[in-house]
Amino acid sequence: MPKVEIEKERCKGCALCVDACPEHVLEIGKAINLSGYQHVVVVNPDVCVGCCRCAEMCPDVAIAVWR
Amino acid sequence: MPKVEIEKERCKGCALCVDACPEHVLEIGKAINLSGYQHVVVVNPDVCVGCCRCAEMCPDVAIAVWR
Amino acid sequence: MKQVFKRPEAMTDKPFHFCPGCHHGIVHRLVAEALDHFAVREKTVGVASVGCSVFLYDYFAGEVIEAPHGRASAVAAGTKRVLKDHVVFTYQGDGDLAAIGTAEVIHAANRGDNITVIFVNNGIYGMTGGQMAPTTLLGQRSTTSPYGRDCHRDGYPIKMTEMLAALEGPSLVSRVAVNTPGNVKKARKVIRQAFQMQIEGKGFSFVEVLSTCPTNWGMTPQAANDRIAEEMIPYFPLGTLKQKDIVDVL
Amino acid sequence: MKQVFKRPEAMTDKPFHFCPGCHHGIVHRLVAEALDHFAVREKTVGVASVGCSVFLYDYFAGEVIEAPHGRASAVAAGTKRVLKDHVVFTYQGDGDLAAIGTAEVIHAANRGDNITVIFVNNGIYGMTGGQMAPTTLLGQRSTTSPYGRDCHRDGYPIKMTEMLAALEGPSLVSRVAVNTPGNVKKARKVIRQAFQMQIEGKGFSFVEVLSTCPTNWGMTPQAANDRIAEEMIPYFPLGTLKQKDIVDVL
Amino acid sequence: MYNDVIMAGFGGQGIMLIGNLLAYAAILEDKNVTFLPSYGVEMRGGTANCSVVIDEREVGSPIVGRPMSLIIMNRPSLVKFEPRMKPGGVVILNKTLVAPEVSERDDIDLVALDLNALSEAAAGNTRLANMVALGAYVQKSGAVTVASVSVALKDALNPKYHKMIPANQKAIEAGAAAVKS
Amino acid sequence: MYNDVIMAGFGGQGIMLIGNLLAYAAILEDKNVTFLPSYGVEMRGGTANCSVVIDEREVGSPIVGRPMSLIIMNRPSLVKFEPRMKPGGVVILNKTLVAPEVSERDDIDLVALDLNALSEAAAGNTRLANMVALGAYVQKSGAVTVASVSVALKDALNPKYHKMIPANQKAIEAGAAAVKS
Amino acid sequence: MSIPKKVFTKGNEAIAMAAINAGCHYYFGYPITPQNEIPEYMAEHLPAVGGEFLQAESEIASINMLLGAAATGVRVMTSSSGPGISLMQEGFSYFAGNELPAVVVNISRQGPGLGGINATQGDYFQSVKGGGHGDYKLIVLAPHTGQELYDLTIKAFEISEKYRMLTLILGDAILGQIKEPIIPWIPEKISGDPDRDWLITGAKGRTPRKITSLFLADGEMEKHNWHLQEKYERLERDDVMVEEVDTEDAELIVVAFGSVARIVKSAIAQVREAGMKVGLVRPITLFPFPRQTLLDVGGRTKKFLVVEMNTGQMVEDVRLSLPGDCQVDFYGRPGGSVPTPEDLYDVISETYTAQSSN
Amino acid sequence: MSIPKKVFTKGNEAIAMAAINAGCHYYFGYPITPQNEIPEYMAEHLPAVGGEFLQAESEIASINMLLGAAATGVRVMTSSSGPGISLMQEGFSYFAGNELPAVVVNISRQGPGLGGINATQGDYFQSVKGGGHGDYKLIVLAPHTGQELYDLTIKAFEISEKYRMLTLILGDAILGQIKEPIIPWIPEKISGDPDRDWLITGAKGRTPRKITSLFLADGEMEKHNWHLQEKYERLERDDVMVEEVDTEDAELIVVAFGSVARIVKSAIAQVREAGMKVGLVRPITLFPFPRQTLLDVGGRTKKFLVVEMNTGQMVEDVRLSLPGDCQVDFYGRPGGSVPTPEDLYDVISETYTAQSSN
Ligand SMILES: Cc1ncc(C[n+]2csc(CCOP(=O)(O)OP(=O)(O)O)c2C)c(N)n1
Ligand SMILES: Cc1ncc(C[n+]2csc(CCOP(=O)(O)OP(=O)(O)O)c2C)c(N)n1
Ligand code: SF4
Ligand code: SF4
Ligand code: SF4
Ligand code: SF4
Ligand code: SF4
Ligand code: SF4
Ligand SMILES: [Mg+2]
Ligand SMILES: [Mg+2]
Repeated sequence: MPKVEIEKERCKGCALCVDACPEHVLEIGKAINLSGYQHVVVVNPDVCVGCCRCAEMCPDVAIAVWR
Repeated sequence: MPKVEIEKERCKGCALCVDACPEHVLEIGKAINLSGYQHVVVVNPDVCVGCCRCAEMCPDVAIAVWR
Repeated sequence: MKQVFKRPEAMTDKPFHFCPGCHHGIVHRLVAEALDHFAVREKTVGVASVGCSVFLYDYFAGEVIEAPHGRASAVAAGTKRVLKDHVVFTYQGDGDLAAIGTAEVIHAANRGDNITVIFVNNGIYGMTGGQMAPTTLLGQRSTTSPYGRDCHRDGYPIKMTEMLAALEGPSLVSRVAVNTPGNVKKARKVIRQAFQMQIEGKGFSFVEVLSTCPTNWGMTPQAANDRIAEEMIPYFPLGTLKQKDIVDVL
Repeated sequence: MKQVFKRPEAMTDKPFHFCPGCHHGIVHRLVAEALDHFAVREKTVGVASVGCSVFLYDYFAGEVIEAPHGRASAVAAGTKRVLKDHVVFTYQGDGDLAAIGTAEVIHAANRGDNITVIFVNNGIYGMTGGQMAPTTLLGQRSTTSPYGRDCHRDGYPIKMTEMLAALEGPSLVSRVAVNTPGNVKKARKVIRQAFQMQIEGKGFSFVEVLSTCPTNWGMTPQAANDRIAEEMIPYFPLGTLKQKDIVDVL
Repeated sequence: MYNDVIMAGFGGQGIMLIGNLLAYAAILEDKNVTFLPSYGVEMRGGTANCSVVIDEREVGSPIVGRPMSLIIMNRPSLVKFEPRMKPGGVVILNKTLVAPEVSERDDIDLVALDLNALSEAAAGNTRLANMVALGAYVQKSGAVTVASVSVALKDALNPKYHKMIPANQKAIEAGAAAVKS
Repeated sequence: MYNDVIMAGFGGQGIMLIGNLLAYAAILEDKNVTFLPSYGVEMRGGTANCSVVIDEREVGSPIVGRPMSLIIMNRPSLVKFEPRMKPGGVVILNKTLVAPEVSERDDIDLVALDLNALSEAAAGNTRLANMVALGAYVQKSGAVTVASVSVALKDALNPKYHKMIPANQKAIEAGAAAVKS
Repeated sequence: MSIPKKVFTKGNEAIAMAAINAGCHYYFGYPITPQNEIPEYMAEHLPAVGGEFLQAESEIASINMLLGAAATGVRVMTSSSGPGISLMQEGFSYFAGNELPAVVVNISRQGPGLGGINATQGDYFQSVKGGGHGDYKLIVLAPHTGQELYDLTIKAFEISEKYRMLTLILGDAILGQIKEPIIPWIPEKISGDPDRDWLITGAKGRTPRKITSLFLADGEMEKHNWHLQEKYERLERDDVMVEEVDTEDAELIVVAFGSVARIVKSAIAQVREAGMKVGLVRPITLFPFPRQTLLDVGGRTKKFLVVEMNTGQMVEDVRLSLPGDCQVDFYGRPGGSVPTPEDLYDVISETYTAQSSN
Repeated sequence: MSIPKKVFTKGNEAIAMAAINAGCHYYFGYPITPQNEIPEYMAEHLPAVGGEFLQAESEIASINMLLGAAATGVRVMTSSSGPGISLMQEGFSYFAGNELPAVVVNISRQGPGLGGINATQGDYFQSVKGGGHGDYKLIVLAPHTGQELYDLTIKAFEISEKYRMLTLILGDAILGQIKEPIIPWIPEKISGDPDRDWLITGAKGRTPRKITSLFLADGEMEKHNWHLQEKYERLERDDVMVEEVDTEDAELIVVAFGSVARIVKSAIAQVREAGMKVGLVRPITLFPFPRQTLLDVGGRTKKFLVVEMNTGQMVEDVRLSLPGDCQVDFYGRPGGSVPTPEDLYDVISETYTAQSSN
């Protein structure tokens, strides 16, 4: 099953990945990382198709994808 | 009758006017001006048609033409 | 299960200092991927310009020379004339390349210096806090065009790609964007082609990347990203304007 | 009998210091004629560049500012922003404009600064004794390309006119020559148009004039003149590449 | 009377705003004042701090080497500035983000306040924590009066935020109240 | 022995060439020598001059303030340099172009030669007037021998003109002969 | 235009405001931290007075646009910092040769190279000795407070016109970024004399003029250079500005300029409280340098301490000015750190109490 | 390569020849009189040694190409004159900050502005005090004969590498244009050490390196600046070059550098013949300046005359070096005229016989 992984300390909560994901796998969460950013969280892991669109758009290279 | 006049002290003897004249009115003479240049002379004044080609080409604005 | 997307090896572990949503991060990654692709990190020299990307040496896992503002193309030319078998690239912003560095990039291009220039056009001076760049769009407000860029006073946004394409020297002149996953993929391909041109000794290659500066555009990262398609691409059309023959192995 | 050709009034009496057969003299005259035509000598400011034409102020019967080498377009832009109703022109060589002054002329053009730039391209650094210019032809020998200009090392002769025509700003971008009486007449017309553009407030106008340097080409004036048609024009084609609407009263 | 204070925190915590506000209050009281923002590199991110010096006489150094007071909004700022303090100085500490135990000095007057809670209570949200801190500092130090700070809001705030002046005033007063002995 | 000379004329009269030639002759004689061309502006035209200093010891100043000798090929050069001459100095003057009456000094040794005629006679054309002048100078001053100058021609002339060495030698000798007393 | 009584403003803005109030309606410049508030203020406010702000493509273009505008006689300004000022050196030299007036602001930054943007005084030599080619000088003003930034900007335009010389205002990040209340004012004369006999305005009905620095006739170049020197001497005679504080009874004189002089003032106040007789000489014009003041002061006080935020630049001019029997110590901090009043208290009091090495 | 015993050559060509013989195989430059023979020689001769001559589009491009090449560790050079050197000032400052070695030749010309191309020494301050921004120094060498041009060019590459500093050779039209017989030679080491730990060569099998002048961490910039200062002090200790002529018994010491020092030598020979005890101190390194020599000489001789082809630049360093009880006179001629030996004879003998003003 395809899988997406967020390095939350790299995430700056820009949400470009959220917009890019066609399957609505990701969302900006409430929690704050050490740098003070509300980072992204995987809310629908099951529907991830491993298409890498999120990762392509992540300016902070915070996303890894398996397929 | 068309007429061409050379300011001989301005002339540097480049001969661009000689080449430009369709009627072979001009030639570089033997005489030397104060700056040491062999200046141009009007050798066939009668055939001048006043076309100004010589003057157009003179880099030193040494030629005046009447028509 | 196989990892289909990971951090390129030509990048260090250091987190970027860029603002949230800034496209500089994507462009950095694409450059690193291209170097991985050709496995040339260890024989590559990057030339950092002065702008938000000045810390290139912190992120690129190869050697880097810092150039004075605008002079990266000249510095790279100097390096490449010595290290002829190395890969030498510059990474320059639009203030750096299209304003103060105009002469240096044009002459490197015209000489066909065998280097690759990555030109990040975000239409603003990011690092210094949002002044008008030569590529700022008409009507766009910036701290030095507080009433909007006025073509009568400031002229039109300059099209470096089009200008460079008018020269004989360059092997590749192209404009890309990284505002959608699809565009990122196209940009990846063009950036690779640019490095391939250099590796094959075909001379100067140039890629303009339309890019966001959410901070100085005064927009959310998402709105800034959208503005690329809505305002930037219509004025700065994407595409390759010039390309010498290349075996397309990409 | 009427005098059909005489020294223009916008020129002083002083004899030129140029070498025999040098086209600079013709171009100086054409500029003066254009100023006479519009009767603007008394409200014109010339900006002299550094090159064989540095003594513009000795020959032009109007006011002149000397610019540092390459910076005439920037100096003129500064003058024109103040003297908006005056006519401001620069007169620059190919070393001056196409090498060190590249950025300044491109940005003056891109801003559409309402000035006129006369660009005398003789493919050589005349004043300094015959070094290679960015416009030196391939294979041409000069003191700094003693084995001939080599496109691999030195790049191709740069086409400023074509590059500037790619910009939005300019009102007129044209290349002329003064190697034949016919071409001189065409050049006269284009130079007039260029000043007319400025007088009508249409923005930056630019005329490249292909020109000889018999001394540093190591040729007789006549051979140098012939080389324009034989070698220069084939690489630098004549013609107007860009022109905004203008009432043709010339 | 001479007073100086360094204020420090993350970018976004409103440090520069309260520094400015304090300066405007001093001007209202016809005092001399300098406000000096710390200036990072030409780059993004990082922490922010500023120094304010208030004096009845001409202000000499705008640089504060050994501050009399601190307003500390995050942990790195405490670590950086506490060691430099003059003995006996006042620190208004943002307890919401920094545990008072981080402090290593016992010769200073550490006033740890839950700024977010106080802001929430006074103005209905946590965004005025900076104003609470300023209110507390002003009350403690007497550098200017709380009233002057309130009045100065109209000078320091961008007119488009003037409608929020009352909320700001409440936050300032809440801060002052929290340290009234 | 110390010798200095300034040579001056129009561009094109071959001034620099005879200056160089004299220097090469001095080197052949194992003397120290400096050759300093005058350097006009970065521009065309004008006159040319050079200074040559020859010494058995190290050459100090290459700048000659009060020349011992002059080779003068045109009128402006005489006007410019004659006043500076040391009393008793030698001037080789190109009488073809400059009337000796132009000279205003009576405390110098003015050697006026019809250089064109001498050149014509020696070499069949007037283009070696410069060599005639040099021959005369060398003979007069003894700065180097005429023979050294002849030998040095191969060093000073571009190889493509080496076939003209004999003609040059004749011109040099003609100059020397013209001043032999 | 109505002028507010007192404004709380950044140093950079004080400069820009003063320039506009002095009638400077043309500004050409290129962004660089820490002086961006100057062009930004100009961009915002020049249109309202019918002036023109133009962002140039580089500092080189800026200084040359300045040159083109200055030749017409209008008041004109640019501003930059370290690297940008270095790029203007050729232009500065042309301004000197061409004898054109204009004002340049250097809100300097650390060097060498890209450096950082914190306060420093590493550009003293560049400003005062001449970073461009040839034997020339700029007028260099060194304000130390917001009000002085304002006042000296106005002065800069006036003195620049008086001598037809480029006038440089030398500040740093402290001065550029500090906010202080200042009292703005408008000078009586807010433009240069339109009858000056060198202005380039188009030669209508008069002999055309030229602006050039090329002098080819025999002796002309030397003559021109002596003429420039004569101006520099006149400046030294007529237009030196210097502040003296408590020098009368001082046993130690501190010499400092610009932002660090403020810090020195605080430190001196403290050492005075501690009973030490210390005074301050603060050059306000760095060129012309207050040589006479130092010579006079050095007649009675024999011990000097020069404090700079560099490794020793102005100290040379101090040593060159003082009588030979004075002792001149130096305390410097190079680019990258600003001394605090406490640091300086220590240095000053140590120097004060140390046995004179004379 | 076989080397001729003695060649009669122009000063500019001597420099170019020496550079190639010192292993400098890369040259980037832009034409300017009176130094064009340097690039022209390079263009002609570098291809034969497998090197590369590249004509840059400007002096700014030249100095930055130099920077890119210098970072790889090869020997590299550029040359220019007045206006071009001014344009390189930002680059010079980066070289200092980045600690890169390279050689720059300034065959200087009159200033300020476009000026003329005759000999002058108006660029002393620019060279020695630092025309760029920040607290930095170049190594500055001042040859005075053709042979010395050759020898010091070789020295320039060596010392530049030793200190990782830009080394400037300061000459003028006299030195560049003079032709003299010189004896060429080839140094033992004709390239820098390939193992230097900062070279940018691609990071194969090792940690990548960076060349930067940006130091942001607290205190790093100051540390870097102190490190640079330490190099400058080391230079002053270890690598000063100076020529002393007849100083032992001298009652007047003339101090002069470069071309004018040659003219001074002739004048001194004449005044010695007239029985006046006059000596010469000729700084060969202008930075580091021969302070100790002057201090020593100033211990016995109390009267000094500084001669420069400018209005007084090096004289400041002479005054700063000498003991306080020395009298230092100055004779200067600004851009535009060269003194003759006779002029200097007069000045020196007048100074010699004048009542000491001390
Ligand atoms: C000579 C010089 N001039 C100006 C600057 C200030 N400066 C630093 S970065 C920059 C422009 C940054 O804009 P850009 O190149 O577009 O890069 P971005 O930050 O937008 O990526 C400027 C003007 C400088 N460092 N050096
Ligand atoms: C900054 C600077 N660099 C170099 C020079 C030297 N220089 C004077 S004129 C010139 C080039 C002349 O060539 P061009 O512009 O083509 O004019 P031309 O003489 O051929 O008409 C150069 C390089 C200078 N004066 N200033
Ligand atoms: S890999 Fe594709 S589907 Fe999965 S989270 Fe990313 S964008 Fe969404
Ligand atoms: S794109 Fe990257 S940085 Fe932005 S929210 Fe997603 S994971 Fe975070
Ligand atoms: S006017 Fe025409 S015909 Fe007469 S001389 Fe000139 S070119 Fe010849
Ligand atoms: S073109 Fe002019 S300068 Fe040339 S020969 Fe004819 S008249 Fe003389
Ligand atoms: S300022 Fe703009 S360009 Fe710079 S990092 Fe932030 S968003 Fe990116
Ligand atoms: S050198 Fe060339 S360009 Fe200059 S005047 Fe002579 S011929 Fe004309
Ligand atoms: Mg940008
Ligand atoms: Mg040319």
